[in-house]
Order: sequence, then C-alpha cells, then structure tokens
Amino acid sequence: MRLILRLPKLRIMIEKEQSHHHLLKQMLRIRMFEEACAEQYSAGNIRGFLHLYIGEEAVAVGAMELFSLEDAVFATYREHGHALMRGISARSIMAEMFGKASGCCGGRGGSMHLFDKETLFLGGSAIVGGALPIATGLALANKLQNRNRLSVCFFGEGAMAEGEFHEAMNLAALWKLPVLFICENNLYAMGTALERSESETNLVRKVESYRVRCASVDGMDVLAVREAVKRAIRDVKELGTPYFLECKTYRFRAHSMFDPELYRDKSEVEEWKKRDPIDLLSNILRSQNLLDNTEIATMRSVVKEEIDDAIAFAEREPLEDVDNLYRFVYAEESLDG
Amino acid sequence: MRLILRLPKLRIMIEKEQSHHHLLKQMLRIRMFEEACAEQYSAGNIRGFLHLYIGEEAVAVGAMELFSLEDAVFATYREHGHALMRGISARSIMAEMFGKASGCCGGRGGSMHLFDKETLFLGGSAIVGGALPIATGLALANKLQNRNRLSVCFFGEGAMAEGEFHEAMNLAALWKLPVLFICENNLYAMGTALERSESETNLVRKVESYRVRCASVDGMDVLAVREAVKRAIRDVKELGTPYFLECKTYRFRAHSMFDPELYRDKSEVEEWKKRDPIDLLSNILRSQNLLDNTEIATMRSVVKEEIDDAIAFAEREPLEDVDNLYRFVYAEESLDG
Amino acid sequence: MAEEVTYREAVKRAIDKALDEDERVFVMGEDVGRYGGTYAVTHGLLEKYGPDRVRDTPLAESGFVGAGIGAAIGGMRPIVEVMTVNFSLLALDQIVNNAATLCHMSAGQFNVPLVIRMSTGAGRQLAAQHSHSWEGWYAHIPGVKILAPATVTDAYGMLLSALEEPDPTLIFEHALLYNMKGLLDTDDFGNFNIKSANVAKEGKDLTILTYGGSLPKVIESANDLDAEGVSAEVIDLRVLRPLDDETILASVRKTSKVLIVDEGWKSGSLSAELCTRIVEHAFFDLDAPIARVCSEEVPIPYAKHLEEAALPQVEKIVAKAKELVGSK
Amino acid sequence: MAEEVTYREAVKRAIDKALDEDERVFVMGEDVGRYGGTYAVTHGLLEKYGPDRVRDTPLAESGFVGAGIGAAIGGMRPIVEVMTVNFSLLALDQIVNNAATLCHMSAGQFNVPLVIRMSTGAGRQLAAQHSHSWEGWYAHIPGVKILAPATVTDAYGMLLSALEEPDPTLIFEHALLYNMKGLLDTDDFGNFNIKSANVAKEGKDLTILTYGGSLPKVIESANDLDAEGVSAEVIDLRVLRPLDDETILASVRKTSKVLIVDEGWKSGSLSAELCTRIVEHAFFDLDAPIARVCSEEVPIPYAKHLEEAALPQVEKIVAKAKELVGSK
Ligand SMILES: Cc1ncc(C[n+]2csc(CCOP(=O)(O)OP(=O)(O)O)c2C)c(N)n1
Ligand SMILES: Cc1ncc(C[n+]2csc(CCOP(=O)(O)OP(=O)(O)O)c2C)c(N)n1
Ligand SMILES: [Mg+2]
Ligand SMILES: [Mg+2]
Repeated sequence: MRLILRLPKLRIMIEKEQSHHHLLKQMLRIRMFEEACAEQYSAGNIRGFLHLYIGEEAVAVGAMELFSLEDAVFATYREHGHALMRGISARSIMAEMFGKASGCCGGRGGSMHLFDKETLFLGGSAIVGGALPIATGLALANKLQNRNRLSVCFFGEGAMAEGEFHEAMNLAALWKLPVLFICENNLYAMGTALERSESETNLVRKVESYRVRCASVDGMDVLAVREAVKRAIRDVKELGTPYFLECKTYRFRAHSMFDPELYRDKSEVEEWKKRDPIDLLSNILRSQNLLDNTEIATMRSVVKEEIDDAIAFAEREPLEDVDNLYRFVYAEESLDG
Repeated sequence: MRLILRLPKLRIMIEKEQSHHHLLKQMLRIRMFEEACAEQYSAGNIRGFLHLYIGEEAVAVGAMELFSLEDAVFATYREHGHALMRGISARSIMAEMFGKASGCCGGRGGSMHLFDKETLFLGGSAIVGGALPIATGLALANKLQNRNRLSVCFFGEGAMAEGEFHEAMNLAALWKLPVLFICENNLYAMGTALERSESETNLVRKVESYRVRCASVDGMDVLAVREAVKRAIRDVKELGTPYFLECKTYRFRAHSMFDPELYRDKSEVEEWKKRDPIDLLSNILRSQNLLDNTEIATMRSVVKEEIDDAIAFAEREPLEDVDNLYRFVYAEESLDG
Repeated sequence: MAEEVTYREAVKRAIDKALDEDERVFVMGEDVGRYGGTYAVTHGLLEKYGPDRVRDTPLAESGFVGAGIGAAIGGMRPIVEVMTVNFSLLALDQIVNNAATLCHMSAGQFNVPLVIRMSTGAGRQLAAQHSHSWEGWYAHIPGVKILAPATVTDAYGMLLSALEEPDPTLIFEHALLYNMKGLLDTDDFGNFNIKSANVAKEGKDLTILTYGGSLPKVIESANDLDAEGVSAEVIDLRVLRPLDDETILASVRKTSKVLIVDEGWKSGSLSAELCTRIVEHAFFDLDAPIARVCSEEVPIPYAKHLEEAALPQVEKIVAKAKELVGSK
Repeated sequence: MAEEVTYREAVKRAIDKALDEDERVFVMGEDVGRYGGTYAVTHGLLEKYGPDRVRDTPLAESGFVGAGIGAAIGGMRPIVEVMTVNFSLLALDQIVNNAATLCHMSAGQFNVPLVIRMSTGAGRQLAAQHSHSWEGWYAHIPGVKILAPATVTDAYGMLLSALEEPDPTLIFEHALLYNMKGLLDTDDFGNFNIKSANVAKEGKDLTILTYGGSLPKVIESANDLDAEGVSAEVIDLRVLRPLDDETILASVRKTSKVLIVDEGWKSGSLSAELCTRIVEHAFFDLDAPIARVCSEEVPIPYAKHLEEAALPQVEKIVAKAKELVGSK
C-alpha cells in the first residue's frame, strides 16, 4: 500500500453531491457490468480473452466524461469501462462479446476490440503499446487541421517498457502534439510487477525525460482523477503539447480469466481492496449523510436492470451471417463519398 | 560550436609523450585509411555504402585500446576505425571492402559488416540501433558466467530515437548488466540534426532516466576520451552495472558517398574542423616541443606504407569462389566440438 | 518407459531437462517465471532454477530477443519465449536481420545458437491480433530453422535437439495442442530427428500434407475418409525450414494426388511453396491439380461461428479430399 | 503530352501533385526533408511545402508508421516513406496488426487510408541487411494492398491512385529503377488502374511472370529469346495483392508454359503463390512444370560476383526459358 487515504482533501472537494452520485453510479455500473461479464464467461457465452477492470473504475469514470465527442479515445483490451463511459450501450458491448451481429463490431472484435465510430472510440488494442503511436498520429492530424481536439490514449504501465512507448513519447514531445497519455498503473503487467519491468519505477520521472509534462494521481480516488484529468486537458489544450498522467490503481481480479495469480499475495489484494474506489466515494458520501442505503440499492437496481437487459439483448440477437466473413477486410465505400 | 577548446586540461594530462605519439599515429592511421577508402570508392574498387569516420577518430582511438581481448565490441556501419584499433589488419579490412576472399568476412560483409572472432569484434551492424540489445545480451552472458568482461557498444546519437534503444537501456539497467554504451554524438543522423530527432537533446539527461550511470565527454579530445573511457570501464567493472558515455564529435565528411550534404552549412563544418582531433593533439605536442615535422612526416609515411600495402594486397587477392555462396548460411561445425 | 503426458508437460520436461543438464541453458521471456508461463509451460521452473535461469522480462520483445542473440554469441544457450507469434513481429528485425544473417555475414566466424519458442495459431476466439499463424511465413528466411512439433514426442524431442543446433531455431507450438495428450518415452533422445517429415498415417489414394495444429484435424479427417473408403496418407511436415522434399515427393509419387492443409492465410502460405516444389519435381506424377485447405484471407474474427468459418475444419478437409479423389 | 523522365522524377511528380491538390496529403519519413530523400525522391519538396507537410522523422519506424495510421484515421492522407524495406520490419507490427486489421475488426467503422512507400531490392552491393525483397512476403497479409510499379508511368499513376484508396496501400519501389527513364504522360490520370496485371510483351511460346525490379531483366531476356526464335509473353504483375488471376491465367492458357522471375528468396516467395494458383486453376492447360528463377536462399552477400550469383540474372532467365520450351 503506497497511497494514503486522502479524506480531508476529498471532503473539501465534495460540493456537487449530484455529480458525485453520478460518478458513484458509473463506477457501480462498470463494476456490475464486469461482474456480469465474468458470469457470462463462466456460462460460456463470452469466450476468448476477458480482462476485467474491477478495482480500476475510478480512472475511466473520473476521466472519460471530460472528453468531448470530437476527441478521439484509444484504450487497451481492458476497455469495457471506457467504452461504457464513452456512451457505447451496454447492449452493444455485451452483444459484441456474445459474438452477435448487433455487437458494436458485429462480433468480429469481442471483448478486446470495441470500436465506435460515432464517439471516436478506438477502444480495443490487444498488442501492448500498439495504440500509442496511433494516438500520437491522430493528434498530428488534429494539429495539421487546426482542430482543437484531444487525442487520448489509455494504456497500462507494462506498455512503458516497449520501444513503441519511447518512440511515441519522443514524437509527441518533439512535434508538440496535443495528446493526452493516461497510464493506468496497476502495478502489474500480467504477473510482472513494475519493479521487475522498469529500472526506474517512478514513471513521472521517466516521462519527464522526454520533456513531456506529467502528473501522477491516486487512481482509486475518482474525484482526484477527475481534477487531474481536468488539469491535464487544460494543459494540452492551452499549450498544444502532450501530457502524461499516471493513475495509481490496482486490479482486484486476475489479469484475465486464465490467470492463476501466483505472482501476488492474497493479502496484497486485500490490502488494496480497502481502497476500493467505490467504497472510498460512497463512504465519504455516507459519512456526510449524502448517501443512504436506499439510494445505493436504487442505483444497484437501475444498473442491474440495464445489465440484465443487455444480456437478454445479447442472448436474443442473431449471429452475424457467415456469408459476411469477407466484409470489411477492405473498406466498402470510397472515402470521398 | 558547442565545445570549448580545453587546452589547459590537456596540458596537465600530457605526461607520457610516447603514448600520445601513439594516439596521434592511430588517429592519423584511421584518417589516412578513410581517405584511401574514399579514393578506392571513386576508383570503383569499393562499392555499396561507405561511411567514413573522418573527424571522429578521437573516439575510437581514445577508447578501443582500453578494452581487453576478452571484451566484446559492437559497432555500426561506420566502423573501420574501430576495427583497425581492435587489431584487425588494414589488409583484411581493405580486402573485405574489395570483396576478396581474404577479407575478414570473405567479401560477404563489405564496409558495413566487419567481424573478427579472434578479437570478439562484432563490428558492423547496418540496422540503426540493432546492436544495442545484442550487446546487452552478451553482457548478460558474461554476468551469468561470472566473467568479469565488458560488452561495449558504439552507436550514433540517431539510434537513441529507436525503440530498441529504450528496451536495451531498460534491460541493462534493470538486470544490472556490465555493458558500456558509447554514443558517438556527431549531431546528425544522415541529414537529421539532433534537435529534430530528440525532444530532449541533453543525452545524458535522457539516459539517466533509466538509472544508468552516465558521462559526457569532448569527443574531439582523444586524451579526454581516454580518461572518460577509463573511468567508465572502472565503473562498469566495479559495480557490474551499465554505463553510458556520450562523446561529442562531428563528422567532417558526408554521411555516405551518396550524401549531397544539403542539410548543413559548409561553414558549420569548417568551424568544427578547427577542432580536428588530430590537429588538436598535434598542436599541443608541438607547442611543447614534443613533436616536430619530421616525426609527423615519418608517422605519415609509415601509415601510408601500411595502407598502400593493404590496397596492393586487396588488389591482388583472389575473389571468393562463387561455389561458396551457400557456405555459412548455417554454421558448419557443431558447437560442442 | 512411456508415459501419457500433455504436450504442455512434454515441453516443460524438455526445458527442465535442459536446465538441469546444461548450465548454459536459461529461459527468458514475458511471464515465464512468477506468472508460471502464459500457457503454464514453465510453471514451477522458477522455483527450481531461480530467477537468473528462468528470467522474467519486461514487455520488450525486440530487446529480449536481441538479448537472447547476444547471450547465445556469448556462450549461453538461451531459450527465449516470445509469448505468442502475434507479438513476434516486434522482434522480427532482430530475428531476420541479426540472428539469421550473422553467421553468413561473418563468414562463419560467429553463429547464434538461439532457441526461440512461441505459441501460434487460432481457434480460441482471440480475434484478429491474437490468432496469427506465421510459421510458414518465417520459413521464408534463410539462416533460421523452423520446427513445428505436432505431437507430444516432438514437443519434447525437438526442443532438446534445437538446443544442440548451432543456428537460430524457432519452435512454433500451436496453442490448441498444449492440452493434447500422448505417450512420451523420454529414454534415448540422443540425436532426435529434426530433419525429416513423418508419415503420420499411411495411405494410397491421396497425400495430405500438413503440420502443427492442423495435424489432429487432418488425422481425424483421414479416419473419416477411411470410413468412406478413401485411403489418405498423412505427412506431418515437422520441419518447415528446411523442408524435407524427399519424404514429401515419395508420398506424392505413390498417391499422385495432393491436398495441403495449412492454417496460414491461403495466399503465400507454406502451402504455396509445398505445391510449387511438387510441381517442380513431380509434375508428371500428378494426376490432378493440387488442392489446399487454408485459412480464409481475413483477419480472424472473434465470434465462434465466424472463426470456425475462417479456419481449416475437418468437414472442409474431408470434402476437398473426396473431391480430389473423385469419389464424391 | 509525354515527356521522358526518370522513375525517381515520376514518383516525385506524383507526390508533388498530391501535395499541391489535396491539403490532407503530407509526406513523412526519415530524411525526406532536409536531406532531400535518401533516393532524392522528395528533393525540393520541403522548400515548396514546408516542414509540416514534408516531415522529417527521427529514427523510429514503428512510431512514425503508427503515427501515419493515426493521421489517416484522423482525416489526413499521409504518404509515409519507410526509407527501405529493410527497416520496415521495425514497423511491421503496426502495419500487420493495426493498419491491416482495423477496418475488419471495427466492422468497417474505421478505415486506414494510408500510403506507405519503400524502396526495395538488391543489386547495389549493400549486403545482407540492406538487400531484402519482401514485397511478396507482404502480399500474404489480408487487409493491405501491395503495389510494385515497374515503369515510369506506374511509378506516377500508382501513387496517385493509392492515395484514393480507402485502405492501407504499400508501394514498393525497386531501388535500381530510380534512374530508369521512360515516357510519362501526366494527362488523364483519373482512375488509373491499380487492379490489373499488364501484358508487357506479347508472345506465344511461354509466359514469364514477373514484377518490380525484375521487369527490365525479363524484358531484356525476352528480347534475347526473340532473337533465338523463342517468343516469350511477359506479364508485369503490377499489383501483388490482390493478384490479378485473370490476366495471368489467360496468358498461361495461351502459352501452356510458365516461368516465374522473382527477386524474393525462392522458398515462400510470391513465385510459389503464383505457381500454386496456376496449378489450381489451369493445371490441365500446362504442358510442362512451372519453372522459376528467384534469389538464392542466402543472405545477400556484398561482393559483386557473389551478389550477382545470388540474384536472378538475364542469362539464368534465358537459359531457364529455353529449357522450358525445349529449344535448347
Ligand atoms: C506486445 C505484446 N506483448 C505481450 C502481450 C501479452 N500481454 C497482454 S496484456 C499484458 C500485460 C500488460 O500489462 P499492462 O500494460 O500493465 O496493462 P494491464 O493489463 O495491467 O492493464 C501482456 C504481457 C501483448 N498483448 N502484446
Ligand atoms: C533502422 C534503420 N533505419 C534507417 C536506417 C538508414 N540510416 C543509416 S545510417 C542512418 C543515420 C544514423 O545516424 P546515427 O545513429 O547518428 O549514426 P551516424 O551515421 O551519425 O554515425 C540512417 C537513418 C538504418 N540503417 N536503419
Ligand atoms: Mg498493468
Ligand atoms: Mg550521428
């Protein structure tokens, strides 16, 4: 446990309860969605690799609603939460994981590859680090077209050892591109702890060496994340230069459904669970009498309804027609149309 | 011009004239060898890509003789000087560039790929940055076998933008490997100036972010290079950890024989030539009456003889038999022999 | 003494034996240690041999594959695990431009006794970026040797023999094989053959050439064909570079009909080279066009029914075989 | 109005025109700007269009190719120059796992209108790491289109048409072609064909299939053959993915004999796929085994005589052709 509970700070920040309730609900929504995914995986309805975001909800919830619809968002294979926050419906995501035609990618992508053109969500990249140069290039496109838009890239701390991380940081800084890099530092890359992955475990210090502006935030504290991301966005938009935000967080579940978790003690996980982002926020709201059990229960049931509906939808929807196998290998329409 | 003539320091260091004469002669040797290569290129005897080391001689001359025969040395395609200093004969190098059977690689490698097993010289790598992970791995082999040997890797500053640089630095630092990285910062990668290649042009600051110990030295001053490399070797051997040494130098000639040098002013080159490493050392020796014109003339003629002999050798040697084309695609002997 | 083990266990035993008997051997790759190996192949070896010899690496494929090359030059016998073939492109420059060229460029002065293992193949709904089959593509490169163990015995023996090779040797383990069981007799594995293809099943009506993860599908197909009176000879290529022309051509001359089953995307897969060699050397022995069942030329989709449609399947193989022998 | 220009000049004019007419177009790569382009293709364009649109990159192939993908998604039409095919392995993951898959994975929501140019090929004594011919290898990948302009007209037209493609399009320019001269008529380049192969020379005794840097050698060989009474039809493939089966098969059906000339290493080169398709679709039209002249399977050596021995040459092509038609 490296982080200290920041209760006093939180208290000061609690002003607009309504929005805090919203944030709480969104975290619950992701949590319950992920739990439902795990169940559906056990039931055999979801297959392939499934990476749950449980424990890390505060990052996506704190960050995602601050981006405008014109901003582009890139994420990893651990991206259900980001997709939900981006406004992609639970139905469409669940159907995708069920391999159904009405999934957001017609069942071609599955859990690791959620995409949505309308919201410029380029979610799922399953090659670690692979999205970093692409997000950088999209920022270049924005810059060349004088669009004051963001390109946002979420990635795990494990990606920082990859050469592509280095190349992307350098290009973004060298060319002064408006890209926001959000590192979800959950301390592990599969079973590899940060200190066995990086000679310098202070990630901010690493990235400062590219002359990129940086900050680090408690990724379990959704309000802190929100403020940090606000500052980051302001910085990118004002200066037009890249920004690196480290969110210190923790994954409560296994890396994927295949991981026996040999590499960490249960006690470590338990220790971190004391800082469950959902508890953290709800405890504060409770302690200030801004939240009671009924409200929580209502939230849960509303969310449950949404998820149940998504599952029912995913179950009843048809499969993509096999005859469409070759569709979209190449684009169907000319670009200038 | 970023560097200031360090005359006072040099003067103090001049003690063993004999060795300074030797260093001067070696620099002259490389210079004259490279000039001969350029001539042979014009004459059509050398083909392919030819990258001359003229202007940068102080780096190889200051460094190379400090390595023991058991140390492994990696370099780039700009490696004639390193090869000569490693003790590979001018004959064997020249014959290689003439594509002859008695060249150090039987004519298979040419200028960019000089190798010598006896001296563990893994000279020529023509993929920028490609040798960095390999040198790192060789250091790992040394460490695992408890050999107190160095793995040395020369490379240009242009390589530092490559992902492989990042990966190699991190691995070397993370695993505490005894590898000495020597960066020949000649300010350009082909036509790309350092400031158009790196967001952080202070290379030491960059590399310190990996927790690698670093130093920077005037690469035009052979004595300074020598001292810096001595310190570096001591550091690596004592701590068993990597070390990064930047040698600030300049290439007086074009990148290769095809380069029209559009990217820099003649005046910049002229400015740098005032700090010609050969002049720098010989002027000091002269000013202290440790060197006279006869000595220089003798040196030149001895060197010329060696080079003329190498050319004559390369000219008269036979070509590799075409029937040997398929030799060495795979190793010929079992390893356990 | 033969014992029934999984393919996974066979690979592990080979690694264990190598670590035990040769101190120059070490294993290196992402999550080979504390995690226990993505496919649990190296499970337990960290505890037995320690972190120096079962070395977890950061996510840095080019870096640690390059480091494997350097370690091999420096006298070690590294077994580098690239978690899956899908990530190997990040290390491809090191493999192709360094490992594969060093011996020739240096006129035999340096060689690279490096073993690279990687899992390969589709079939687990892992979608476009995690379902590649590139072993045939790798077989295009002079200077490397390419092995595709499809049986428990080969999983064990090939790794040990690869460690005796003086050249970079890539071993492709199809991920769907890890749970497959078979008899393993670990006695007498000196000089285990990594040169020849194997006649996995004899037959007379047609020859089916295949390798790796497709072998079980082809065997199943051949059994189905037997039941329908079509006798298929199945060749397990085993070694994809260099190819064992002799075994292949002998079978072709015997049956005169050839079907190739290859999980690579059809165009430019190994199937094409196989077909071409047969045409070059046994054209007049053929009495029908060579047929092939390969992967469809699409990024492999996630949904089960789409993925199945994209990959070679028993029904397709059987149908093609029957079409070829005209018994349909 | 036709004008005689070099292949280099033709590529440059196409880039110039694209930069001039479409502000979404920009050029990016190592030394494309201040240096003037390694092969001087972009010489002078920096001065004309400025550093934003003729963008020098650091040495970071994966980074700037990935950035090209991102810029394409973001509405630009990047022309990314990878200096030579030899360095493209460093960017291969971006090309194969991202550029080639995005459209399919996203069910057509996103596409990648990216043009990647690279020089390719051997023949200049650049040795093992700088002499690769991998365009055939790239043609294995679904989701990309592969062009191999072998004439001045194609050098110009293909680039312009590639910029109109909605998909990632790779253009391979053989380095030995840059100084080749030919007539270029820049009028009327709308809808320039990047779908079909071209019958570069008609003939009746055999078909020679080739592409890229080998075309001039094959034309020379065909002329020599003519002088000896052998009439060779020469097909310039032009587009390596998707292949134009129709043109190829039509010629094969006409001549019944096929020779393939491919600078790739023989095993697993494009020649294999070509041969296989012909066997699949025109087996009974063939009256001799298909022959091929490819590169020897060695890292390309530096010395001139060794390099020449490793590559397809006119004498070898002529000899093979004569052997094939039996007129020897
Ligand atoms: C290039 C590459 N190498 C290896 C993998 C296998 N892999 C998938 S996720 C993962 C760990 C990534 O860790 P991190 O970036 O910290 O993200 P997290 O899973 O912790 O969110 C690994 C090694 C991969 N997908 N891509
Ligand atoms: C990976 C790769 N990309 C591009 C090239 C082409 N190239 C050869 S040398 C060079 C410049 C390298 O500069 P630097 O590392 O500073 O070394 P210098 O030539 O200045 O000694 C380039 C771009 C290459 N050989 N390898
Ligand atoms: Mg992580
Ligand atoms: Mg340089």
